Amino acid sequence: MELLLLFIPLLLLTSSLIVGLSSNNLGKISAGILSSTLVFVALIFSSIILFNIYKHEDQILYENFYNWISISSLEIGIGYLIDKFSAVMLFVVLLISFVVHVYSISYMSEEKDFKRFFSYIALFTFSMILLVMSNNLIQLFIGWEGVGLVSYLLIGFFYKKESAIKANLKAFLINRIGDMFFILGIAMIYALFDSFDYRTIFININKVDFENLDSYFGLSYLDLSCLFLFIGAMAKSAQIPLHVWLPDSMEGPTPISALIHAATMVTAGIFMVGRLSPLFELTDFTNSFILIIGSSTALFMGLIAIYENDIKRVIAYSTISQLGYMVAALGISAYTVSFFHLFTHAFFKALLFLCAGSIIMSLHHNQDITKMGGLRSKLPVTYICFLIGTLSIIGFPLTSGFFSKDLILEVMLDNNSTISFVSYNMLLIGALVTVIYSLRLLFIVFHGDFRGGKLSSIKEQSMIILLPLILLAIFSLFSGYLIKTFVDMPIYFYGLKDIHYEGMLPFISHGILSPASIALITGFFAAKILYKDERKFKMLNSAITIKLKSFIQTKYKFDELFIYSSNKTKKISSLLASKFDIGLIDGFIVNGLPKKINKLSQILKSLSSGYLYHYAFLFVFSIVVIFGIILARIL
Amino acid sequence: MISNILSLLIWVPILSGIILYFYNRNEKILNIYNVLINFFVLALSIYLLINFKQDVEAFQFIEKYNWINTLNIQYFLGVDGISTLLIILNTIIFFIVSIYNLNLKIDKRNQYYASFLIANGLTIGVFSSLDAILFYIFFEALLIPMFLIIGIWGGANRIYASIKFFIYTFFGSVLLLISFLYINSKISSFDINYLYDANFTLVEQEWLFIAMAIAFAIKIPMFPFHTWLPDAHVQAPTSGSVVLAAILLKVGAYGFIRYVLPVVPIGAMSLDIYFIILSLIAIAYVGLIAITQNDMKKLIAYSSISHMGFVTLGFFIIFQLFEKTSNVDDLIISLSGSLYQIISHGFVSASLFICVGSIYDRYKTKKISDLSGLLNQMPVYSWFFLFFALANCGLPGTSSFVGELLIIISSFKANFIYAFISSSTLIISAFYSLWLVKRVIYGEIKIDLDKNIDANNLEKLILFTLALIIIILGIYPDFIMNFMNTSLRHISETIIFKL
Amino acid sequence: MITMTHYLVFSLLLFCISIAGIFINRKNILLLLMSIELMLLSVNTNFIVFSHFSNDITGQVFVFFILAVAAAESAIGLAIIVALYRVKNSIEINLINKLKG
Amino acid sequence: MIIQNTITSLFHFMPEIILSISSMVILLIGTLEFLKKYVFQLTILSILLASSFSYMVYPETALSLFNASIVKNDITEFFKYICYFIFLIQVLISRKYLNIRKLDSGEFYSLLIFALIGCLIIISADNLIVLFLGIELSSLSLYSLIALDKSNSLSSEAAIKYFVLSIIASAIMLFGFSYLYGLTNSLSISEIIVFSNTNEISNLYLFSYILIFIGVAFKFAVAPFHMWLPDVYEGSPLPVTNFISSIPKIAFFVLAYKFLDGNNIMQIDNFHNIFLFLGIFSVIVGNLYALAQKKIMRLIAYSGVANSGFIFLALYAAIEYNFSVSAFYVASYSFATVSLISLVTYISSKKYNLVYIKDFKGLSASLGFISVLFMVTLLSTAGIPLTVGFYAKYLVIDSLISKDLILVATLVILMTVVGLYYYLRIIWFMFFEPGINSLVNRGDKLSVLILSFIPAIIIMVFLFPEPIFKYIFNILT
Repeated sequence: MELLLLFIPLLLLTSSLIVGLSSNNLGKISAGILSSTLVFVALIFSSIILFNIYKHEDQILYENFYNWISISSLEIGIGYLIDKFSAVMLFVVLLISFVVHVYSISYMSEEKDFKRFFSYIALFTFSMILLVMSNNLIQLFIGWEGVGLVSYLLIGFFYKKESAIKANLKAFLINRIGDMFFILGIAMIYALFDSFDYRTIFININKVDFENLDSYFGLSYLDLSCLFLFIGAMAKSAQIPLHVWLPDSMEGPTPISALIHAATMVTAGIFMVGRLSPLFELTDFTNSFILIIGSSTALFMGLIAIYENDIKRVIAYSTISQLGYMVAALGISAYTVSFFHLFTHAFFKALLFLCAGSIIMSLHHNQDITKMGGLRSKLPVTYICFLIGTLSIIGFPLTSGFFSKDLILEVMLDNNSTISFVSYNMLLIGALVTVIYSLRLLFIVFHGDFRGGKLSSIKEQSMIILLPLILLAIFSLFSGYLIKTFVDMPIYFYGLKDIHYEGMLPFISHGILSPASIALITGFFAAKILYKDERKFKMLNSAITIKLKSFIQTKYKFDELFIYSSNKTKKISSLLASKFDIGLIDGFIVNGLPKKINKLSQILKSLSSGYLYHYAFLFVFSIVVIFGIILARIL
Repeated sequence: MISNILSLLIWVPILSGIILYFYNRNEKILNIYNVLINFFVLALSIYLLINFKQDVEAFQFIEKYNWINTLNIQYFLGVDGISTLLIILNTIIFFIVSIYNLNLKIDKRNQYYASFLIANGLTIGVFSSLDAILFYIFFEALLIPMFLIIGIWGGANRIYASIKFFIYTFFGSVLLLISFLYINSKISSFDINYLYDANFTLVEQEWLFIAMAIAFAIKIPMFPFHTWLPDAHVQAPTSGSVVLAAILLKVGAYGFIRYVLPVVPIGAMSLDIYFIILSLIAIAYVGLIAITQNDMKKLIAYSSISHMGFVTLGFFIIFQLFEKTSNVDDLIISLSGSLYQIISHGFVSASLFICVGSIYDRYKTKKISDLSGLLNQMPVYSWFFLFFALANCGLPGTSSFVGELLIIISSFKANFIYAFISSSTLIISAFYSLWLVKRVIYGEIKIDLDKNIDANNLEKLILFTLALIIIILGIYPDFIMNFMNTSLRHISETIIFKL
Repeated sequence: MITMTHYLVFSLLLFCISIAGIFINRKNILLLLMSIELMLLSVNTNFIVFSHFSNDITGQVFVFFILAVAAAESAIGLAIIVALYRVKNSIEINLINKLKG
Repeated sequence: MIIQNTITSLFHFMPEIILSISSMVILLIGTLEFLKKYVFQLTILSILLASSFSYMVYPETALSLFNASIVKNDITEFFKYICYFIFLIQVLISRKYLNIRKLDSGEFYSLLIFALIGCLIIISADNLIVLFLGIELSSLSLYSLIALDKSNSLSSEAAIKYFVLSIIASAIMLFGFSYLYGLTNSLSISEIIVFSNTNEISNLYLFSYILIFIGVAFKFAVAPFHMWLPDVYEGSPLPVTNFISSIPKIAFFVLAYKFLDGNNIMQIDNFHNIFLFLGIFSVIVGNLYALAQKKIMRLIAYSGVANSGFIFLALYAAIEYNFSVSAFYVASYSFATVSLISLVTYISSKKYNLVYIKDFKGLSASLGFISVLFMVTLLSTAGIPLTVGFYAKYLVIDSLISKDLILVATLVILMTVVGLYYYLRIIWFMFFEPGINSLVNRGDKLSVLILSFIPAIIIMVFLFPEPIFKYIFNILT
């Protein structure tokens, strides 16, 4: 078992290195197959581990296998902490990764940098696994930064495209903003517990006298540290206002969007909060903060998706919105519920992205949905898969999304507080919005008439593309039935959260009768009328709705905010450089002082005239002065 | 066991350098001779490393002769873990530089090599001398070869830069001399062990601290004494920049840990807040300045200053840490972070300068605005450049992460604000490093040289070695930590004892 | 009664006058030489006074040496003036300021 | 008895006598057409002869000759050897320079040797009359030497300036002598010192000492008595400058030593503070003036002013009669400056007049080795480690600090940082600027060998200073 755990990251690292550094002898296809095989082996290992974890109740694997740093009392290791929570996550990551690997063999086959791509995704999976397995905060951070790095590299995969290299810089920088707070949070935790290990931290959590700790800005110590950690998660999991990088990250190849920007990396923040639940559990302000951020992200980002015309960007905004659901669930300490949504979302969102990839390929890299339409007949398999994904995301009963989203809504309603009630309503409206934008996408892309020229040249992709879709579709349909597993899932040192769940059937019936169904039905008809039948309503052209529409289309000006602040930073930078550094320090002091001295010496030089009688006078004058002083002192 | 190994390390390169200075016939022999000597020194230093006993607190490989009895000056050499590591850093960098220099097309090649060899020996002298005046002599003499390297083989504005470099650092070092002489006038010794045992009053310590700290702060350089560095870097030839960034700045940091903190801790303690503020300014403000530099070397120079801000921050928070936790381990962690940062930055900045130098050799420009899309024309270089840029912004897995992490977590223990400002480097360093990458490496090609100008095998070897070292240091920091641990504990205990 | 002090003050005054002569005179170089002679003579006065009042002959011996040296100095001074006149065609002091700064 | 004493004295005074005779001989054969060309060789011969004789008659104990008017001891002999050595180098280097300018006549060498004899007499004099004669002998010779280049108007201008000012200084010194004589009724320096220890130091004694040391300050060119120095350096022929820059300074240092060693007057604030303030003033003024100079000789002159300031500071620090610091400084400075001027002389003898600093541009391209020598010497003058000049400055600063004058030490050492700039300017002109092609001809090997003597000593003494320190500390404390 332990050995298998060690092998998983090693396999991926090997894959990344072999593919990345190999010479031209290794062909494209064989490189793709090689790395897919390695991921597959890792996947097998992870399923064995998952199986084992579930076979032995309460088994937790916790070990350090490498001592990274040890300076006297400080010990930072690389190790693993595998409980049910991380075992499932491990499995999901590897599964999606494997699927994407296979998918990419075909999708990327035209690319010159095929092997670089595979090296990256293997490296990504490695980092993600490091993050998931970690048993301490530093390893978590290493993985955290690692996935950020690979995301950066992959968004900039097409490095000649100006938009791509802008997007990847933006993504990295915004992630770095999060990382800054994340590391501060880590530092705060370390200062409190003198350790980075989860075990040590969690064991000592009860021994800490929280009352007597310093408070900052009116927040308690723990609140602030968790807030900082959460800000890190906000950047990674694309929460308002640090979400701006995610839509832009769609510049990367589509499989990447599926793997990184939908299924795995962006959920790292959710995972992290879940992992540190014993800490977050104790916070007060931070939890409310999380809740507010999550629910507003869920609602407002969904709204943007309605007006997007780029197929990938629609799905990206939907991802942000769904992440909002997960975060909102974290805010009421329903960690496993959130994790459940993460789990199902990983499948259906990866599915949607891969379908989108398939469509884009078939349409020769056209991503604009206004140039699509009526693809149903030409791409039947893709259509069915996309339909399954859509049903799942809108929470159509009995699909996986139904279970997870309804569970979130229910626990939200069960949580008796004003904030959670407000959030509940926001999430409910969010559900409606989800239905609208998802169905809009479905209708515009697959129904109606094709708007992009001749339809005849379009055909379904090869089996290498389709098989992954089908696999993910199956998971999207059925993964929801594991609801019991997640409700009963204990998190390391946090234990079980008491969730109101009475069994599958009551849950389903209750779910169907809940307000979410109303949202579903309303949304369906609204989408059908607006986007399938394309009816026009006067009401939609009224001043207010147009204003609202244009407001949403500005994406709430968050992008502008970041562009503004980055431009401002540059401006300040050049101002400081020229005025303060070169002007004041260098010009006035460092070079100014010598200049002054030089001037003084020029003045002195001009004073000595060269006349003999001046010399003699100075001579005598100096003697007089000396004697004068001495006489004055003697007398 | 080679006796007098430290003397060999110092004098072999210096004497060979002097010989080389007057030998100017066959270029091939010159090249081979130069590489061989550097390799010999490297091998010798590795021998030193192998024979170094990690768990011994006292100085090792001691050579102690009476040099100038009448002035209490001894020829006193010896190393502890810190200096051993810095010597290794030094010899590796000089060896790499000697290989890199094979590619250069320069005149007065023999003198160029000679200057580097002499600088090599003198730096080892700085790191291994345990007598304050001996240290000072090496410290000061080191200026001469660097002055010549910048002045003779530098860029268009080299004279201004070299003079500024020389006079600025000389200004600092005379203050150092004054302090050493003052100490001597009180305890009649320059021996490091006596210095550690000496006790001064608060006022004395404060003044001594100010004088010595300014000297080393100029060398490191700390804000606001930093303005000589960008000029020197921009004008210096590539190998000169490499040595300047990788070695010379470290001499200042080494001075702090060896001659300032343990000798006048009370003075340092009473004034530490100012130096912490300066370090924080260096980290944030200088990093900010780096963002919009249009000269790649200047950008890296500013980033060096910003990174060295971490080093000094790690040095000066120890007193507040001690006040808060009175745990010697916290001091050691912070100091380890600083020293790790020193070593890591040595390699990272060296690599970056080598990359920039090679770009300059090909495109004859260092201006960012002139370049774009190098990835299309010189992919191998560009990937390495990207890697080093990422290392420069402290990516985990590379060596720079370790130091920054340790310092950030220590600084939080001292004060929230310190940690907050210092961790802003995560954003700022990413901004300047990756924006640089975006503009230079990525995008469409701007100047098409239309021939194969990618790295040749020699350069590939150099870059690969450096990248490998950076990664190894990133994933196996314990190798270095073990070396430093005992020595740092010793120094920390000395400091605490005197407090 | 003329005491030693009177003599000393006299010689001091003589000395001061001669020094003043050097820097007040801005025209003629020969006056310079005369001032110098006067300066040495004031020293001689001093020696003779001391020698006389302390009944010690060595002071007067010194005076002879000073006189001899003064003569040599005048000779060399005149020689330099001649050399100067040759290249400059003038011996005015206020024209001699090529060397300055 | 007296006769025997005189014979012994004459024997021990042989080196000076040899020099006097040979200088007269040189003067004589200089006028003879067929022997004219041997004056140079004869000069060298006489120096070698005198110095080897000086070695032969080296006194085992301190000697007092000619009725205690001349003393010979370790100190005098040490400085005399330095003088011989420096003089030898100066003469060897000057030949070509003089040859080109048609100055290598008999009277030149003769006068130069007379100046040397004067300085040697200053070093060993123990009687005010002898001392005065020594001072005047060297001064008189130098007046004529400076004016020797009759075609050059600067030369006579320098001579007249030096002449007038030097006589004022001599007269002031003599004035001091006269008061001392009146006070102590003695012309013997040792008796004057004994007087200070047996009687309370009166104001007159103080004044006369101040007068004497104003004379010394003039000879050292300590600011504000420095005005003559740059003009003389610039105006006179380089070999003469070379002489003025070093040997008289050594001689006057020994004079100062003799007047101060063991003298209670050193304990008087009003007296020794003069050294301090003149020293500080001189370091500041010298460095500031040097910064603005465009001509190499004026620059060396003003750097000499700054260095003399250091010598005065070292004398100040000698309150406990520890003159080793100042002695070392004087020796080190003399060597360095002789090396500098010799190098300038050597370069100037190649029909290339090195007047302005910008004339140094690209020197390293045509005269690589010479440039290195120049650099070493400049660094020594600036006091950078790896050269003996470092120890010189080090010792001064050290003694100031041990007197708790930390601020003064800091001030003067910061002024050396200012001074570093103009030394570096020469180095950068030599090494960093593009070359001038007119200097392609290689120098003669012998001169280069001779020129490399002093830089070699500068570095060797840096590496192994202990014997020198021991020796100097031994004889001077």
